[in-house]
Amino acid sequence: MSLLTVLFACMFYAATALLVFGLFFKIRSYARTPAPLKIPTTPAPTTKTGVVLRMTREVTLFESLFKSNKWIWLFGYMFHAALLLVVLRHLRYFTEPVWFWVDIVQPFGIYAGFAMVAGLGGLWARRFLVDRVRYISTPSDHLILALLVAIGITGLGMKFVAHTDIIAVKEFMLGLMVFDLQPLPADPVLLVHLTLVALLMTIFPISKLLHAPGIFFSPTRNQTDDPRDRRHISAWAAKLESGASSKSEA
Amino acid sequence: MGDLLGRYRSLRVFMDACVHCGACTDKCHYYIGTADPKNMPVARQELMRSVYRRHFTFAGKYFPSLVGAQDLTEELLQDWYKYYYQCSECRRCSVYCPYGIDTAEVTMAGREILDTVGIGQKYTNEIMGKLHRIGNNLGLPGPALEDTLLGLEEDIFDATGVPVKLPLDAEGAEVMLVTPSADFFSEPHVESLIGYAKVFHAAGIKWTLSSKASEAGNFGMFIGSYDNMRRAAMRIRDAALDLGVKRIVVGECGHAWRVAYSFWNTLTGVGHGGEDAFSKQLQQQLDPNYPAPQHICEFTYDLIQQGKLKFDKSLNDHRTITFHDSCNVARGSRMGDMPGGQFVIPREVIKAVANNFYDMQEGTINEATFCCGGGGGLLTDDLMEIRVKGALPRMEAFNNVVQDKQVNFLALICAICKAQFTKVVPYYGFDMSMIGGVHQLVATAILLEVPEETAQESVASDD
Amino acid sequence: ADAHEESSSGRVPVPVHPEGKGDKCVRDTAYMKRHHMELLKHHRDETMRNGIRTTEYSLKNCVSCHASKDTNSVLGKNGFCQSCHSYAAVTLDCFECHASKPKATAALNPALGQGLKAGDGSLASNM
Amino acid sequence: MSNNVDNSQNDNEQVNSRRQFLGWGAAVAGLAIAPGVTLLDIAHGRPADEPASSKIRWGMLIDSGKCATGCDDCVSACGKENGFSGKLETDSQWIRKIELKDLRTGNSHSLPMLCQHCEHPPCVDVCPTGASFKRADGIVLVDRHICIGCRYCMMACPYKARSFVHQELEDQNPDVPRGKGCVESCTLCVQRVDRGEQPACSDACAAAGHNAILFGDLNDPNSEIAKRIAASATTQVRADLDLNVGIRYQGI
Amino acid sequence: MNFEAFHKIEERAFYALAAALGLVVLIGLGAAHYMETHGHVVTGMNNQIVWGLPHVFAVFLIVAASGVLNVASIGSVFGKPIYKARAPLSGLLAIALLAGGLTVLMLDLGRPDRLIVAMTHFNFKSIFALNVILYTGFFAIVATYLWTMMERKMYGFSKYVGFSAFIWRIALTTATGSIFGFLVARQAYSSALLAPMFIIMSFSYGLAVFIIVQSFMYAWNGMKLDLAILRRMKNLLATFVGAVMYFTIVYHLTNLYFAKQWDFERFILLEGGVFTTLFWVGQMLIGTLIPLALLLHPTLGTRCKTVVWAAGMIIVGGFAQLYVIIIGGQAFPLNLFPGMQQSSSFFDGVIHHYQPTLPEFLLGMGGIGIAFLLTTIAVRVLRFIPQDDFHHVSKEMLTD
Ligand code: HEC
Ligand code: HEC
Ligand code: HEC
Ligand code: HEM
Ligand code: HEM
Ligand code: SF4
Ligand code: SF4
Ligand code: SF4
Ligand code: SF4
Ligand code: SF4
Ligand code: SF4
Repeated sequence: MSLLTVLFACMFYAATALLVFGLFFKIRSYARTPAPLKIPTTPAPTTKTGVVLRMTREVTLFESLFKSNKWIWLFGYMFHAALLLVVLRHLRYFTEPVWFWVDIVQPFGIYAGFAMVAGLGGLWARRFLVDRVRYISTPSDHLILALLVAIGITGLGMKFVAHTDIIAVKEFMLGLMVFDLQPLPADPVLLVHLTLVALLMTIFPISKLLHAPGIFFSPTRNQTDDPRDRRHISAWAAKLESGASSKSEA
Repeated sequence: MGDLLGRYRSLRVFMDACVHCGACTDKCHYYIGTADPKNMPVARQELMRSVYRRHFTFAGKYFPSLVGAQDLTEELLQDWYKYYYQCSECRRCSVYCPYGIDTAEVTMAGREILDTVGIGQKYTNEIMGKLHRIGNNLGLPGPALEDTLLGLEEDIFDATGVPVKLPLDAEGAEVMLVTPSADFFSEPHVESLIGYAKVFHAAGIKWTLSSKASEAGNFGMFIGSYDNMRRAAMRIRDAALDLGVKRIVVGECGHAWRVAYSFWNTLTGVGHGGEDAFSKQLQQQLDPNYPAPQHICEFTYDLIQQGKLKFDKSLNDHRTITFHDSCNVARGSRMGDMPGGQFVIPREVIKAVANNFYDMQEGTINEATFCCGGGGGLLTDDLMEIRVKGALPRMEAFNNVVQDKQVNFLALICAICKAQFTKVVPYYGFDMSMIGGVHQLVATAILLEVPEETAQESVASDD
Repeated sequence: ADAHEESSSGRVPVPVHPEGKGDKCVRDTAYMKRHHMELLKHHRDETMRNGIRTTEYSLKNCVSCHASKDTNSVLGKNGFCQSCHSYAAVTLDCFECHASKPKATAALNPALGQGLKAGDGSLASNM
Repeated sequence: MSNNVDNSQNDNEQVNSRRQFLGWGAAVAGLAIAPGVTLLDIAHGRPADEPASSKIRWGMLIDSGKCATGCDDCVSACGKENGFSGKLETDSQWIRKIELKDLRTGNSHSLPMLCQHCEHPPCVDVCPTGASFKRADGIVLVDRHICIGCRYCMMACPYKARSFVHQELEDQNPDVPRGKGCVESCTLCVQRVDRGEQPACSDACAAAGHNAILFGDLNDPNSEIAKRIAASATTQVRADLDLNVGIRYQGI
Repeated sequence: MNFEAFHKIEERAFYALAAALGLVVLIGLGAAHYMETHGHVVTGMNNQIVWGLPHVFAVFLIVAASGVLNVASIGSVFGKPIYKARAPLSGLLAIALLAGGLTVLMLDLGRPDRLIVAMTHFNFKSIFALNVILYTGFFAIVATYLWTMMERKMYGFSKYVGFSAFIWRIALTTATGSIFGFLVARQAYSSALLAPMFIIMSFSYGLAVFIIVQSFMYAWNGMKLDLAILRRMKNLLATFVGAVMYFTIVYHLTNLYFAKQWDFERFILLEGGVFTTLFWVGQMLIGTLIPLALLLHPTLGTRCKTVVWAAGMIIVGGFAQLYVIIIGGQAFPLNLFPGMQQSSSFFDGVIHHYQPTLPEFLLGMGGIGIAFLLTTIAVRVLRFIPQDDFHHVSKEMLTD
């Protein structure tokens, strides 16, 4: 067992732990924090099904963003859709036998790699070219984009320029999953790719990438518009009433 | 701040979720009007987010410059004060944010924090004081109110020959009307009040105003203080219980309607579907056949639908009308029973009473409406400059229909809009008389049965 | 002959395939693992376009060594090519056209020098 | 027989070292072919690593006068060599036997029709991907690795020489890979020609004693085919199209 | 500009329509999948008739795509305001129809999985490869064109982009026509007339499609099309139909008198069975004469319904015409040995037969489904006027 393998194995265990626990705590805090008032951005659906639909549209189509700005939508959507395909394509490293639908996704995933980098390119370009967006960009915004671009480029590099032994990569990954380390090929591009991925996993729960879980908890999007028909009250607000007389002193 | 984060999920999520995508940047009327980058919604949030980052996130604690985190310095506080009072909490940015991040929520939280550290805004606080002491924002005491109403009854009788009544504190009435106090004496607000009265009269519904709840507006919302908001709303509950009314109708006011529609049930149980004793006490009294509270436009619209009101549309023919969706109605509440009813119902009411109606350009109406520029507690002369600039986008769209369609009347359903526009339109070269309420139009066109003894008097138009 | 199978403790699923004939591949195993497709594609174009008919990197040659003793094919569940390709979910449509079984005639191994003698015209691939 | 191949070697060196590896194998292979070549006196087997040469232009001369009625040996030989039967209506037919009857004289005769290996092949001109191409030695082929199956070449070929594979195939001849979704046509038995043999059809015709198909290098003035073309009147089918075909006919 | 021109489609009807079209598309994809897994044996196509029904659909959609842009061209290039207001819809339809057509074409390939090959390997001599480039360019140009029309600050450029779209489109239809026109081998094709004929066909089909879509949109929104507009459009349509007829006649006459393609002409015009019927009844009667009569009729011709019916018939006639051109052209056997009777196991010397099968038809319908699904969605989604440049917009509006 080479040092490298052990090193990367540790790195992945650590990154996974950070990702999982970080997200867990963040999501728990979102879920536990009460939303005392009804604040859906109207017009909003009046039923739960409606809300699910609205959220689905937001998550799958980026509806609000589309209304807002066609260019950001175009690039943002391109990036996210491609990212999804790429990630699905990557599932082949973690499943044996490979799920049949992951198999079907494979050919599209390759195009998606390019689309992802192109989308990121567009998003990044606007951070330089559009004054308004340049003004609000922080270094971390650039770094996250750089990180994703670098992951994409090293990935594509492995696919098209410097092949790695993906059979061995898969064995390594499967090995990690059952705590049985398998040797990892020592290709520089692969190592960079993996390191950056671990970095991405690490910063996920402490960065703006929290928008992914966050969107599901956004009260302006996930509430039903039915305040007149249903009383909505949070625990801490209900306490104000308990014991209080039905009439105020005013 | 930690306290607020713990109490408001909205704040917690909004602090984390923004990706600086920039979608909201050009959506705020104050940014469009002032071109001050700190008026971009995301920049406004960033004032708070930077502090949040510094204190509550790992990256902010250890790599502040990387994520733009900073300590809450005196200077920053000044900025907070400046920019949290350059947001009218209109939620336009929230419509466009992919995560629905609502800068208004952040603004409220910001103001609440400012309040706790003792940098409150004079205007809002004075008004809240008046409300708590007297019962309305204008500080109009009960007897004065009664006088005003009597005066109005006379005016109506003189003009129409119809004895339309404006009852105050009438116990056992079916409907309690809660309306912004400006309706009692400011122009053109009063005209709408007359409109409500005529509608009640024509429909033959017993109604009343309340001296205790003579104010629909709730400035508690502007500083985002749950307690203040609740205290203000409690007066309505008390009045309703006192007068034993079955229905509560809210007059033309944007943020009042948002509070009433979205929060009253939560805050004080004015509504339906409450399970607890506190809300049941009131809700058993309210008539379940009607939504509680109900907007005056919904109320009038229902009557129109039932054919209970008669109009002569041609009486409004000297007007060419356009309608401004008030931001709080458009994006913070609803009318009717389907999403988007708040856009349809006022327009249907206008179309029922007038012939010439044109909408402003798409993208500036409905949920994309531009704020009047004076909402959110900015309606003070101290902030005149920002109010004028903030009205720019709305005025541009208005100007377009004025040019294209010869529009000469801007119909509103919000006391703040009315007050703001009457002040601001002159800066844009329009006449104050172009501003008015939807129920002012109703008042003009409604046909009342003139009792025989006064039949000889002519029906005059109201402006 | 195969590194990864040795290191496997059995808990990690790995592709299992028959060993090739002879003791060496046309290049060393590690190289083949990563680059066989390049060799094949390059050779494919050379043969197709230019009529270069060296046997070394020809698909026929691969098949002749790598076909399984049981099925006489490189395809199939544990077939040499397919075992890896389905493991890694990489498409392998070559054998829609190319025979997946070595030719039945005479000696199978071109290393023995008879690979060039062919063309008796028999449809011998199915056996 | 040790040859430890270094990863860094380029392909050329590879080929060389490979030959060392094969050692005597390659040499024997060359020898094994030699007799056939001399026997048939057509062409010389080209070394396996040498590309097809543009000095050569392969072609055929088909003597309709010698082509026997009722015989279709060439057709079945082609099917056998290349692995198809032509039973279904949609099956490939790289070569077919056409019976002709002169409408004026009533004379009838027959001839095999196959890809004419045009010098200016319309099929190559129209092919969008460049899958149809003409090899240096004049053989027109479809590179089925990049053929997308659009069938435009079939529309363009004046001789209906091409077939589309309509169905999945099994048990192909290892020497002649073919598969569903691509267009194909007579390859002039390129796999045989490259080995120095002659096409299966002409072989079969000779074997049956008809000798109606003469295969050879049109560019080589000493070849029999060139001599015969020079000596006697030959035709190109649809000469009006000026395609300068590689398959010539006699006695139409 | 008048924003009411961009009309909204009603919510529920939209979802119903989108679902229905989506189903058509899905069925089409299913059919393509079936064709691919089983191979083309399951179609009516064979080694004689190599292009079948899918190509009739695809060529129709592609030709109509180019023609439908005419409306925009007349608006932008020739500056006619009533056409200008329709330019965005026309551009949208152009993109949608082309996408539908290309999808059909692509899914009918023997190896659709090699799409990437088709986009990376070009044989520049091939008119087909040229078409691939022209199609891609068409998408790009029309998309830009739409953008310049929808986004105010770009509006100034729309005339120039419109002009290049116009040029591009002529090139595109010329090239589409040339796909057939350059086939020297076949009697039916090999004619320089085909390129201009395709252009004029595209005008006629495109306008017919446009009129139908437009009238559906109006009906949907409960609006009435202005009679003057209708009259202008139907006159134009009648002109185009007349021109197609003219070209058809000239094409057959040249075949008869100059090219001496007697046998082929006898086949199509007299003895070709289904092709003869399709030519006379489908193309000439339904696709040309009746619509002409309807359109030019002094009273009937001014009714919206009549015009829509006429447009519908022109489309039916168009399909018939393409069927005759594409499949009829292949059905007539190649004549390798003039003056001789030919026979073989490969159907030399006999009329080739073709029996279209369901999957082919479904695939074709799927293409139409794609075209209209895209249109429906886009019409709905793009009702949002771009927000970004409100500032600018309103200023410009003031100066309007
Ligand atoms: C002389 C016989 C021979 C020929 C010819 C041959 N191989 Fe091999 N190949 C072997 C042997 C032996 C091994 C190593 C043992 C094993 O893993 O099966 C091997 C290994 C491989 C491997 C690595 C397998 C693994 O388990 O990692 C690949 C891939 C491969 N060969 C592909 C090819 C290709 C492609 C060709 C044709 C160009 C080819 N081989 C031709 C004998 C041959
Ligand atoms: C549709 C049919 C088809 C498919 C699929 C196909 N080939 Fe081929 N291949 C051919 C034909 C035809 C030849 C030419 C044979 C000849 O000229 O002798 C060929 C030749 C080759 C050759 C050179 C001859 C030899 O035997 O080495 C190689 C290498 C080759 N193909 C590799 C591949 C690979 C790798 C794939 C899969 C990615 C593949 N082919 C898929 C039809 C196909
Ligand atoms: C060691 C496992 C292994 C074996 C055995 C193997 N392959 Fe592969 N093959 C791969 C992997 C992994 C890839 C993909 C490499 C990549 O994309 O980076 C691949 C890719 C290919 C490709 C390119 C496919 C494409 O779509 O790009 C061809 C062709 C190919 N293999 C042919 C073969 C043939 C033929 C055999 C059998 C003789 C074979 N392979 C045996 C692992 C293997
Ligand atoms: C439910 C899942 C997700 C949704 C709905 C979502 C949505 C969005 C939206 C609407 C934007 C703003 C538009 C834009 O700039 O592109 C955005 C930005 C971004 N998203 Fe996501 N996202 C999701 C998951 C992810 C994940 C998993 C990642 C990271 C691996 C990610 C990375 C990013 C990045 C880096 C940006 C900022 C782009 C920039 O800086 O310009 N997103 N996301
Ligand atoms: C532990 C997780 C990961 C592993 C083991 C891994 C491994 C690999 C490997 C081996 C390749 C080369 C594929 C080939 O040669 O065919 C690759 C490609 C790629 N990777 Fe990853 N990767 C991981 C995570 C990610 C993540 C999270 C992203 C995106 C944010 C990503 C983006 C890409 C891209 C864009 C490509 C190129 C396109 C492709 O082949 O799909 N990878 N990755
Ligand atoms: S809520 Fe309104 S005023 Fe405040 S930032 Fe958003 S758009 Fe501007
Ligand atoms: S739109 Fe939302 S996510 Fe984007 S910058 Fe504005 S607040 Fe942040
Ligand atoms: S084998 Fe010879 S004789 Fe027989 S059909 Fe063919 S060409 Fe004619
Ligand atoms: S005969 Fe047909 S297939 Fe053969 S080269 Fe000529 S055009 Fe191409
Ligand atoms: S079918 Fe294949 S060879 Fe023929 S034109 Fe199309 S791509 Fe070229
Ligand atoms: S040369 Fe070969 S492929 Fe061509 S017809 Fe003759 S036997 Fe068939």
